[in-house]
Amino acid sequence: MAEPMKIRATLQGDVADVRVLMAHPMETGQRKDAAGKLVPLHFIQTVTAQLNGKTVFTADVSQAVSRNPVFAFKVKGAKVGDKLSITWQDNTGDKRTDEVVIRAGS
Amino acid sequence: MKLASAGLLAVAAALIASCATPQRDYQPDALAMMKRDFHARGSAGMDRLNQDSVQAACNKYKDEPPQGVADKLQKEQLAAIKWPADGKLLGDWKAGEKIAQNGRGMAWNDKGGDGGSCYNCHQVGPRESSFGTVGPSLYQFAKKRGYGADIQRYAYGKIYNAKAYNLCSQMPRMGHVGALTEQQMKDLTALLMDPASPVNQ
Amino acid sequence: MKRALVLGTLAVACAAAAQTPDPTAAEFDKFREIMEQDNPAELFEVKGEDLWKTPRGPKNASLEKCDLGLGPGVVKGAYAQLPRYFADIDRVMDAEARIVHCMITLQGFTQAELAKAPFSSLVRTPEPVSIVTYVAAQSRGMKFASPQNHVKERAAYETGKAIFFYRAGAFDFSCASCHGVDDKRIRTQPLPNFTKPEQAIRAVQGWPGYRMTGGVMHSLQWRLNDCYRQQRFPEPGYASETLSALLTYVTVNANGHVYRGPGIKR
Amino acid sequence: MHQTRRSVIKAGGAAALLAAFGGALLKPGHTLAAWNKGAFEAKNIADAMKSVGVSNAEESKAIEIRAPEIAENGAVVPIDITSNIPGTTSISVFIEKNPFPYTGTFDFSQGAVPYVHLRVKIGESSPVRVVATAAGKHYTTAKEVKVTIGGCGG
Repeated sequence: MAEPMKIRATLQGDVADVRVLMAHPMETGQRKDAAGKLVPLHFIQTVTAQLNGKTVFTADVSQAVSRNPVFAFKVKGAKVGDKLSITWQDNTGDKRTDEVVIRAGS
Repeated sequence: MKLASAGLLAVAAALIASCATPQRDYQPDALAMMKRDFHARGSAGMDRLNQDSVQAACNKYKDEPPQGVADKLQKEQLAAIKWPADGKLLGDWKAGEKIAQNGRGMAWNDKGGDGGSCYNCHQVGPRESSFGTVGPSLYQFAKKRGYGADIQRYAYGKIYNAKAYNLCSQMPRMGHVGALTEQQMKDLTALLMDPASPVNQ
Repeated sequence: MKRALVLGTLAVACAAAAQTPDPTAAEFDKFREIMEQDNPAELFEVKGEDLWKTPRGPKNASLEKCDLGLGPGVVKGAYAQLPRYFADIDRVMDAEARIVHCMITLQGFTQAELAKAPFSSLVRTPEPVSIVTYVAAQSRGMKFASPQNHVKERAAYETGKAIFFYRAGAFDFSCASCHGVDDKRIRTQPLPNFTKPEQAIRAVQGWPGYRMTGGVMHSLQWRLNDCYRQQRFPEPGYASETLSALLTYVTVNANGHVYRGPGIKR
Repeated sequence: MHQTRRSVIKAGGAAALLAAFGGALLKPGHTLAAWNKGAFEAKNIADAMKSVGVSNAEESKAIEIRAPEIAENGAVVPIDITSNIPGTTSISVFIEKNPFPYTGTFDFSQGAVPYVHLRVKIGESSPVRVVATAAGKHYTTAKEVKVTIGGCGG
């Protein structure tokens, strides 16, 4: 089962700085396991971020994204308390959504 | 009174002396603990925790053995080197470069000897920039020292058993422990000694 | 082959770099810092916290009564004060050894099952690794203060030191062969001198660490195990007293330096 | 990062919640069908760009790529991309020497700034080419990343 993401969303001025860590193997399909068998392709293909229900950022990516992916992006006009949800979906159809509230930056 | 205070002073002096003297040797404790806690794995048996005469001397004297001890043991190590029966010390430097690059051998998952691990610690050929600095640079080894038979013999011998030349050298004894074959050591010697080797350009 | 080509093109730049302060290392450090800001180690920290708090094992207990040295259940600051002496088992333990001890005594796991495959692979992160990552994170920003009060703590330091300098094995190596002198490197990897306080911190800083190679989380238990593999020694027991003694030696040498929390490693 | 811990731990609940109306939430953005298989499977950058619909991209200094000159480990190469071209709506990344150069496209809307940070695998030293799209026009720049330890061996 997909494990939780770790999302940090802090407001700097009126820009929300969003940084996401995802637990995913991002298998390239070229790696062999201990028994010498190829490990099948298994990678996140799409990422969607919504601020208060409106899509602000999307990513379509390949297996070249590193294992346990990290993404960061910025949204202007966000406010403390706004809801940010992030969803990823991989090539096997597995998906995961996590939601946080935007916090005041330090 | 005088006597008593003198006695006290003596006791105090003895106490101070005992504080100042080096603490007891913990090496036996260390070895006993390791022998209890380690286990054999793959090619690495528990016998590898035992010290041979060279290791024992270097451990005992913290890598600085007295001249007499060093001379005696170095002589023994030198005498144990098996020189190639055909008298030829130079193999193929190209094969030598591959052996120098290869850092495998003698660890748990390794079957036996394999590589020489040379680049881990030494600069060797000029084209490899990823080299260690634990040992001296070997670049232009023969160009600087000469291509003569004595230098060839030193190079082969040093690879075979570094401890025959410097008892507590950090360099492994590649031939002595069977990490490299005679042919591999000849190839490495060629890498260092062949005028055509990139090492000597 | 590819690697050789790449290295070929780099040779000129790096040959120059070898003499002067190393710009490659500086470049690595700069981006290492960037990567530390968002370190996948945090995913394991979260997992470890969950494992710490959830009742598990044959005894269906959580680890919240585990005494890491500052009293049962106190996690904050505990990692920076380990290894230390524990009267209940009459020995000095490092963080992971203590966690394993708690998993055995509180939760009913066995040493044998925990020691069977104790290191992370691409398909599995052993539970103690995540837990030690969580525990370590709770000492972020604190100074290392591994105590030397108890007689056994002092003995562990001295024994650890003797283990550190003990030369044996197929290649005549000791820990000190690589980590006992200044300014050396293996290939391009700098080798800190752990016998000196200002460099000893590098033995423990960044561990537990998220390793870019393979993308797995590793603890100091793994690091020391891999040192002994490369040292061509037999294998040290997982969570053994030998490793606690070694960790006592290097951590005490690093005492007073600030721990930055779980890190990211090459 | 610490203040979000609670939200992460509770995420199990959030996931269950989303399972209920997750489909609806996903809809406004991407669906699996939108993922450009042809482009992602292209084996050279020219084919990949064609499949993405990029042509006549104009070289631009207004795109900033921050990436290491020499990557410590090709398995994890951090890249920061900022487009200073007004009206940028998407950024695409191509790693020329990778077996499949097209690495991804990032779309920005509703106030999102044309900036993205990602970490990628780079198999051997390669230019990292970035294409920014603004008002239907394409702009591009590239930065060379040297790799001594490849990132595709696992």
